[in-house]
Amino acid sequence: GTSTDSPKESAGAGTGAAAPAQAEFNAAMTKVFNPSTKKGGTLKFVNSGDWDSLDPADTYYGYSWNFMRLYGRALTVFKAAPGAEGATVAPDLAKDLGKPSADFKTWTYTLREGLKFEDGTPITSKDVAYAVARAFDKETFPNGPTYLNEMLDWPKDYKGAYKSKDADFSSAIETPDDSTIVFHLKQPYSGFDYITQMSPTVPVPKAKDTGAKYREHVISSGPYMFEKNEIGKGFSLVRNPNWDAATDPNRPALPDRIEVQTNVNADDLDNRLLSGDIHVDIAGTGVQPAAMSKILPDPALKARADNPTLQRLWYTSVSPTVKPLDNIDCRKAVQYAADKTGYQAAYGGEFSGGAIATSLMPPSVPGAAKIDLYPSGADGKGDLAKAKEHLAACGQPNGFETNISYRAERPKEKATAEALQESLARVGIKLTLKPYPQADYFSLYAGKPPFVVENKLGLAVNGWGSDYPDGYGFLQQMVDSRVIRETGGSSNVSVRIPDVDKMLDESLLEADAKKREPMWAAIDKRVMEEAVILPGVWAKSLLVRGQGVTNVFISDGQQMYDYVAMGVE
Amino acid sequence: MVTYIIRRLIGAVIMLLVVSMATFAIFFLVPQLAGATPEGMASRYVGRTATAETAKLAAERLGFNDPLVVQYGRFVKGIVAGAEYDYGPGVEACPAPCLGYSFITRQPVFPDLMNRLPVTLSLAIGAAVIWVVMGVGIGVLSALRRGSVFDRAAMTVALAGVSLPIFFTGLVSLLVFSYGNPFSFAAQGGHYTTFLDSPGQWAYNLLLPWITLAFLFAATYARLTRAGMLETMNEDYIRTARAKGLRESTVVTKHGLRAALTPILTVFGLDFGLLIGGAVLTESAYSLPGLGKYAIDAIVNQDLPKVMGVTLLAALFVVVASLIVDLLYAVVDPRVRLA
Amino acid sequence: MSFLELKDLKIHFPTDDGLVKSVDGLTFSLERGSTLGIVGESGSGKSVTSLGILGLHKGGHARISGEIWLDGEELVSASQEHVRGLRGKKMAMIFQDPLSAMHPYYTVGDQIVEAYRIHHSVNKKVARKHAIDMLGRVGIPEPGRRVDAYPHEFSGGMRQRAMIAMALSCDPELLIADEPTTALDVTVQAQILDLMRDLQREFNSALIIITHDLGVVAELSDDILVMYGGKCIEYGAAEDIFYRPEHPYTWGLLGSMPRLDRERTERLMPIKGSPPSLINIPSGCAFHPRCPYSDRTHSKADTEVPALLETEGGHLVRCHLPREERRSLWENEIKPMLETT
Amino acid sequence: MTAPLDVPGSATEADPEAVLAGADRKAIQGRSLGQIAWMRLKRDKIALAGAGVIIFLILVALLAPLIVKFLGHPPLEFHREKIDQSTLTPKDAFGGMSWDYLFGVEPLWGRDIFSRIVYGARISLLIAFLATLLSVVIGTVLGVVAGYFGGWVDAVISRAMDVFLAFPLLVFAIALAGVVPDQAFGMSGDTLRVSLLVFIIGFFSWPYIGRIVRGQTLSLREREFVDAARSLGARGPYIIFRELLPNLIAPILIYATLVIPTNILFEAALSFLGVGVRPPTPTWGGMLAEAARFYTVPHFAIFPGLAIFVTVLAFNLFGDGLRDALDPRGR
Amino acid sequence: MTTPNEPLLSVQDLQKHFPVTKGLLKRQVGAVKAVDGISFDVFKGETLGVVGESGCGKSTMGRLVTRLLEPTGGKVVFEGQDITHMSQGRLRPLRRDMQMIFQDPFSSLNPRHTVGAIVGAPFRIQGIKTEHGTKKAVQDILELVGLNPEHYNRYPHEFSGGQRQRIGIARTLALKPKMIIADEPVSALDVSIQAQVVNLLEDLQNELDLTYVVIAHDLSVVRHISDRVAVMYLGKLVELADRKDLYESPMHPYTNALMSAVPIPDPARRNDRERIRLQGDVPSPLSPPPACRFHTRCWKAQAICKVEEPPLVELAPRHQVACHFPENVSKESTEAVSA
Ligand SMILES: Nc1ncnc2c1ncn2[C@@H]1O[C@H](COP(=O)(O)OP(=O)(O)OP(=O)(O)O)[C@@H](O)[C@H]1O
Ligand SMILES: Nc1ncnc2c1ncn2[C@@H]1O[C@H](COP(=O)(O)OP(=O)(O)OP(=O)(O)O)[C@@H](O)[C@H]1O
Ligand SMILES: [Mg+2]
Ligand SMILES: [Mg+2]
Repeated sequence: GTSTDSPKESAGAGTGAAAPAQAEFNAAMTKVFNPSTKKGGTLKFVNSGDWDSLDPADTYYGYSWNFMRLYGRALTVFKAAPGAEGATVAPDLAKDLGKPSADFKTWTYTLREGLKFEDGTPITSKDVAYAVARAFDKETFPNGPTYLNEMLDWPKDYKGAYKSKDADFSSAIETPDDSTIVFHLKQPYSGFDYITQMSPTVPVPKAKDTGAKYREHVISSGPYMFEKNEIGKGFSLVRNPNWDAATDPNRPALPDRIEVQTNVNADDLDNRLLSGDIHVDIAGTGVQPAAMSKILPDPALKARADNPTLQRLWYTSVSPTVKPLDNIDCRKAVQYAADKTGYQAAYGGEFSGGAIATSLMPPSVPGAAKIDLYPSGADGKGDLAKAKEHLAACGQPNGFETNISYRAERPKEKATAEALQESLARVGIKLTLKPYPQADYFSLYAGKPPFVVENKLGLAVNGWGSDYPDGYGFLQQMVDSRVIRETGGSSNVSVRIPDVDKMLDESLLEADAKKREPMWAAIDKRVMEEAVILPGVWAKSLLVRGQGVTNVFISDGQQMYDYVAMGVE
Repeated sequence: MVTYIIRRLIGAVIMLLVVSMATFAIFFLVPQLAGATPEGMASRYVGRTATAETAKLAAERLGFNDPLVVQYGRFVKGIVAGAEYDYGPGVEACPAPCLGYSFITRQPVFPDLMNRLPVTLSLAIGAAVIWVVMGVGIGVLSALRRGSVFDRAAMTVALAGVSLPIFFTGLVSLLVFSYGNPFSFAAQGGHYTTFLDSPGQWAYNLLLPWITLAFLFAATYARLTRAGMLETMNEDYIRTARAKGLRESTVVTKHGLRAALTPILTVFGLDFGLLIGGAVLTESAYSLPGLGKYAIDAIVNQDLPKVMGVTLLAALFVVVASLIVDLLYAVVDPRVRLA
Repeated sequence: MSFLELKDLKIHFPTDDGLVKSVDGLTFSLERGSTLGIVGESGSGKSVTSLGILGLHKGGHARISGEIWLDGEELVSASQEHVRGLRGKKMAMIFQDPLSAMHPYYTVGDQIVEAYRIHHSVNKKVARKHAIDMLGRVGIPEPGRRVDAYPHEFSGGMRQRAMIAMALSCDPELLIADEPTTALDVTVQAQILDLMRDLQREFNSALIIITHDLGVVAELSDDILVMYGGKCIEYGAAEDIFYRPEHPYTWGLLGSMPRLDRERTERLMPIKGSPPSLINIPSGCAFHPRCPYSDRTHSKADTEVPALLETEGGHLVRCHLPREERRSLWENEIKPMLETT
Repeated sequence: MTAPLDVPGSATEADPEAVLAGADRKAIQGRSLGQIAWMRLKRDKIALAGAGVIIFLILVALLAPLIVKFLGHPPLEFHREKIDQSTLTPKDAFGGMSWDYLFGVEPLWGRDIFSRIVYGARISLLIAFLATLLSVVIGTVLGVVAGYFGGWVDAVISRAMDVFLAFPLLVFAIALAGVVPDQAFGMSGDTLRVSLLVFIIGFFSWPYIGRIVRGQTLSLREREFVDAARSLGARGPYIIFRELLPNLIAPILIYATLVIPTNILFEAALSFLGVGVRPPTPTWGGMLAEAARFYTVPHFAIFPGLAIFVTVLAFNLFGDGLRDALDPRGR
Repeated sequence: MTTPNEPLLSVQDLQKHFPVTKGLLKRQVGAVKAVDGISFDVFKGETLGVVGESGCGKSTMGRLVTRLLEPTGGKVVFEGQDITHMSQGRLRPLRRDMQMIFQDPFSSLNPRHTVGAIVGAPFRIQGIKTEHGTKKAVQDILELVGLNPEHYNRYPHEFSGGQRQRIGIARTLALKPKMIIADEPVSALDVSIQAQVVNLLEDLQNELDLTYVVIAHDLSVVRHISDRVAVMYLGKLVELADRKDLYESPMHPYTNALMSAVPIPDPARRNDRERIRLQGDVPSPLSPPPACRFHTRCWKAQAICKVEEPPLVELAPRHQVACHFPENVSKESTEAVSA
């Protein structure tokens, strides 16, 4: 999970035989838009930012995981299907989904036959094991997810494939033969197939591994391989001659060539997308405000747009370590006084921003329940009477002063801060805006508890998206107090509820998914009771389908267009 | 002459050292004064799920625990003698001049810079050609027709030109001439094609940035040239040239212009040097992937080695440009002796 | 008609502060082979006159009227291009400050070559030879080497020689030297004056020498013109001006000068006050506010501009005082004073 | 015997009035150079227009609360009812311009652009003036010191100026403005940001003034009146303050006037790049940055752009005029 | 004029070498020997004229004597006190007695000060209170030099050159000095004005019992006002004598040549004068000719002149000269010297 752009999981194959969709708003939400099996052409992606890394061990953006499937195959993969089906896992390198032991602590995968890297060498289970072992080294690969580091039963003092070069890590991963790989977990986990669809299980041939420089040329195991890679500007992919469609039911591999341009001005990107010059805004977070104001009033343009809900919450941390917010009534006053419609507008309104959130978990996360402890009035603009009541109870009948931090480079967070400043002022809560550099936001400022106290950062604009569609994945980083570090760096800055920590641990031990789901909702409710998180919006994004792109759909697994299925006319 | 150049180069090196120290101080000293620990600073570069342990390791790897002097010394040593970086499976040599490698993208900075340089160079050279031709041309005409309608109009426009912020002109020109609207004749921002790939496309993409940038500078140069020309045409030697019976056109070009343009050479050298070092605002306004944009992006990400790299390169350009200007000056003006 | 004749030349400059009447009705003539010295205080319009003769005010904002006849041609009404063609060849000029008057970026040789080639279609080599010749003629040692030097590499005296070489490169028939020695030391000044005298004899050109130094005019000039406030105030042969001056201003100039050739006089006899502004030239006789005898003119001094009248044999004076009175003043009062020991 | 040319009475020989009589003195009688400059300036209509605009802007900045009270809405007040909630742009045509909202409303929150421009003038002018003051002070002190003392002092200061001039200033300024923490040097909030910007801008623009002042000092130092003062036994400070400084005021004033617009642009650039004064305090550069995001609402860009343009132009016009008036060579 | 035994000012072997430096480290590569060992005395009430060609060190000498420059060697004794290396602090009271008039009436007056401030400066600097206040004192002085006391509040630019020079003189008179050093006090003025100032200087001398050192390059002016005259050539004194002796029977060939070079305002004499024309220019003081510095231009020079420097000796009463082959000398004295 991440506070930034959230990673997700991946898709499966076949674009299905859905009926051709009309070009209309949300046409790609539940159906495949413009389905086709025609091969050829160049698919053009553009990124207004840049990858953290193209190395499977070192990337943590949702779009990156989505896109990586074009050049890398993990053990499992999200099905390439619109809607909810796209959030289910299918085998990829593996013949079948993982076979758990009875206690869900040992997971065994068997690889398909005939798998090859781009250079023609066969892919074996050792390559997968090596990939996971190298990804263990967070010093070399600081960005990637750490689930496997924490879940597997690594030998004590194990430091990853480079620093513990010849160490035996069979306590964590075993490869009895070239096609079998066995994972040993420290604790039972029934959703392990979600973990193996993440990029760290994409195989890496040890002979070609160049460590931190591997990102410059990742050895492809998927249908496309790198042709040219100019980090900072873009790269291009061409067909991988050693990829065999027969081994890969999930990828239609339609285009002949894929071009990606990075670091393009976001507004230019939107314009080019609308004009048909490019096909996909790869980040999948939606258009800029200027483009939005062009799209929404124009039916023709609006018909090209989709508006998916993301498993992401934009929220504001309310810090109980800062006076007078240590008093729960003061925190509740904030909850009531906040104008949620302003919050929504700050993120771009109902289309680009999202739905007004009343609790943590977005409705699309399994187990999400409707929780609305602090109703903000009929118009959503806050319940000032209640707010004043709580202010009185807190001993600050005339309001109080505190600060609100946000990431300076993010206009939406700035707008959020402005909106909260304006709406809380209605009950006398005076906020001072404190922008901090994004790069240091959590490590030095809002995520550093002593700093928060010293600088009276009562409120901190924040956000969180789930790595995979699962309550634990969504909640843990946001509410587990044990991730808070005095030295800074955690994105949970306000939730320190012992109950919640306990509930999280208990939920992990529950093997039955059906029984786990209500536990998430309970955690959600418990956090809301403490009023340490002011939920803002459950994010939505306004995406634009590129012109001439075929097989366009949004899956719940990616929460953006599925890049594996796409082709060009 | 040679000793002069050597002396100037030594001066340049000292200057670059000062520049790099200042940059270094900004990035290390200031956060430290603000209370950042080495781990805290390292945690910028360890991803979002890093543990305290990782941050500590990273701090060690990046050498944040060493005293600032040592860190700085390492940086300088890298430039002079190259450095080695731990890439995981092995160490990789980064040959001199090694400006370090990015904390974030793990790319050596130097190749990055070389990669971005052509963009900025294209921008600067194209704009420079336009602004020198326009600015000097208009300035000379204005001076020769002092007080005429042309002069007044030109100077009014020029004054307006120097008063317009480039990020505003950039925005407006994009709005008016690009973004797919009816008047558009130029490419949108963010496009760059190398000259070798397609000269036509290269020029087309850069047209708007060139014009915008050139407008600003042409205005300044027109004013400078006019003032210089007016002053020169009052010199005694111009009177002498006329007294010899020279044609007025010869007087203006051979005697007047040459002398009037020499001081402008200096200004041009500095402007051009500074511009190559990063046309920050222009590149931001048009999202051109040049050094200026690179610098801004690096600053946003607090990616110190990149910032150091650009700053040094930029300063180097200024120094080199001013050295070249001074050498040229000595060629143009025989009175100048390089000593 | 003489070789050079100025008739009622007026050169006025409109400025923000008013009309500057730098030259206000100047008339004189000059023959080939003779030398005219123009003296006057700073700002009396000497340089403007000389530039006017060369037509260098044309195209500027000066208002020029009157006539300038050079060798039978009228220049004020002639086209700018025509006058340009005469410059350098027919008439040339030597300026006061040779350092600023030569282009710093070109070698001395180049500048002479340029002057020569405007009027002679010869190739560079020939012109260069000519330049070396000229430099040798004006007494520059090693002209073959010096031809490639830049003006700043020359000493003051050499620069002035080079300037003269440049002016003479096309054998001009009229040479105007505007304070050619003011910037120089006496020893060098003497060299240059000798040089000019010799060259003038050799080329038989007409020479106008402009200076404030009565000594210099006395050395060189056949005729002398005294300017005051843009007007000629006295004109005559050198002997007339020095031995029989008739204008109180000229007396003043002579009385102001300490003299090397005589044992010291008890006191110098200055002219009171200071030169007039050319914007507000005093009414009537421009000199009257400074003139000790203005009260003897029956109040004509400040109302009526005196005419420039010939007293005898080419000696012209612009003064209201009756001639007799002037002569007696000079003989009885001024001359003895100047000669007292 | 009467010496006709020599007024008797020895030393007082020249009657004082007669001495003056030669030239027409009435026009300039008793006028200092400053007064003459003022006279010339008065004739320069364009410069006066510039000065008029500057005074107007200063008044606007000073009276911002009053102006906004009568002609606008508080600069931080939201008017979301003026905004289309789905596109977040103003509902009404022309960006919502009306008698009520003279320059229309901002997208997103519907804040009154007019009042934000008016308040923006405060920041722009305040920073520009203070920064200029700072650079003038540093530049003058170092310039005079370098010029007056010469030798190695001059060498060091001149080198320092070279370094500053070779610096990629904008990059540097952004970096500095970006890393300075929120509370420092006992200040916080707008005070800190303004001081920081003043410091950065002023600190980086002093070499321009410094070079001018140094050059002027060098040439003044060679003037004989300095020797005259020294031969009267004057000490260094007397010479610097009484003899040199009065002569430096004109060039300093000229350059200060010409540096102000540069500083306004500098501040706007920093705000545009997001390292200026913090939101929601309105600044022109900051508004332009926002406007770039909402470029579909052009009026949002145009007003702050015009504000910067007009201000800078006014200072440039006035500065040019001042230079012509104060510098006798200028004509 | 009577000559008291005790000189007011005594200069012995005074030297000033300006170092010529090169390079970053300011290596000294040579020296301009602007004044290279001159000795003379000035007695109370007299006027010493100093003449010589441009660059021969006249001004430098004046500035050394007034201690605007620090001598490299030698000794300056004023009123019996050795002021050669006296600190500026101790010098301050002495400055009242020794004042300087400058050449350029435009640059010697601070354009930003009123006449009152300029002439009153000495009082302020020296901290002197006057009986009826500074203003009255200043106005008295203005009257003394022939200026209208009502001009107290005017600025220098409102005055003509001659008036400005009077203001400068007024300033030097404020402290009632004993001695005034005038560096080319009239050379920037028109002839008519020059005479006014010369007369003024003379009148003041009579009235206030002043002692003058008048530096000038105009031999006629020097002849007019001096009692004794010193002739300088390339940093050396070549001849020093009473006015009459010097002008009527100069001993040094250089003096002779100098005088014959001066144009005489008498057309009748233009052809009958016997002239000595020196060749070439004054050599550079950076590398003056060895031994007798005049030998390169001297028509009488012989072998000895190139190897042996002639000392300054008194060849006639009160007539010193430094030459191996002096003119206008009685036989005995030559022999006396060689003996
Ligand atoms: N282009 C011009 N515009 C306005 N006034 C001018 C111009 N040229 C000369 N003058 C004025 O004309 C007057 C005469 O100037 P000129 O140069 O002829 O004097 P001069 O006799 O040569 O004096 P000097 O001895 O100082 O050289 C001066 O007052 C000068 O200011
Ligand atoms: N500050 C200085 N540094 C270096 N050289 C100097 C300095 N001042 C004077 N000189 C040199 O010393 C020599 C004598 O100069 P000085 O000014 O005394 O000559 P001068 O006789 O007064 O000449 P002039 O008649 O031109 O005023 C000259 O060659 C000059 O260049
Ligand atoms: Mg003149
Ligand atoms: Mg001198």
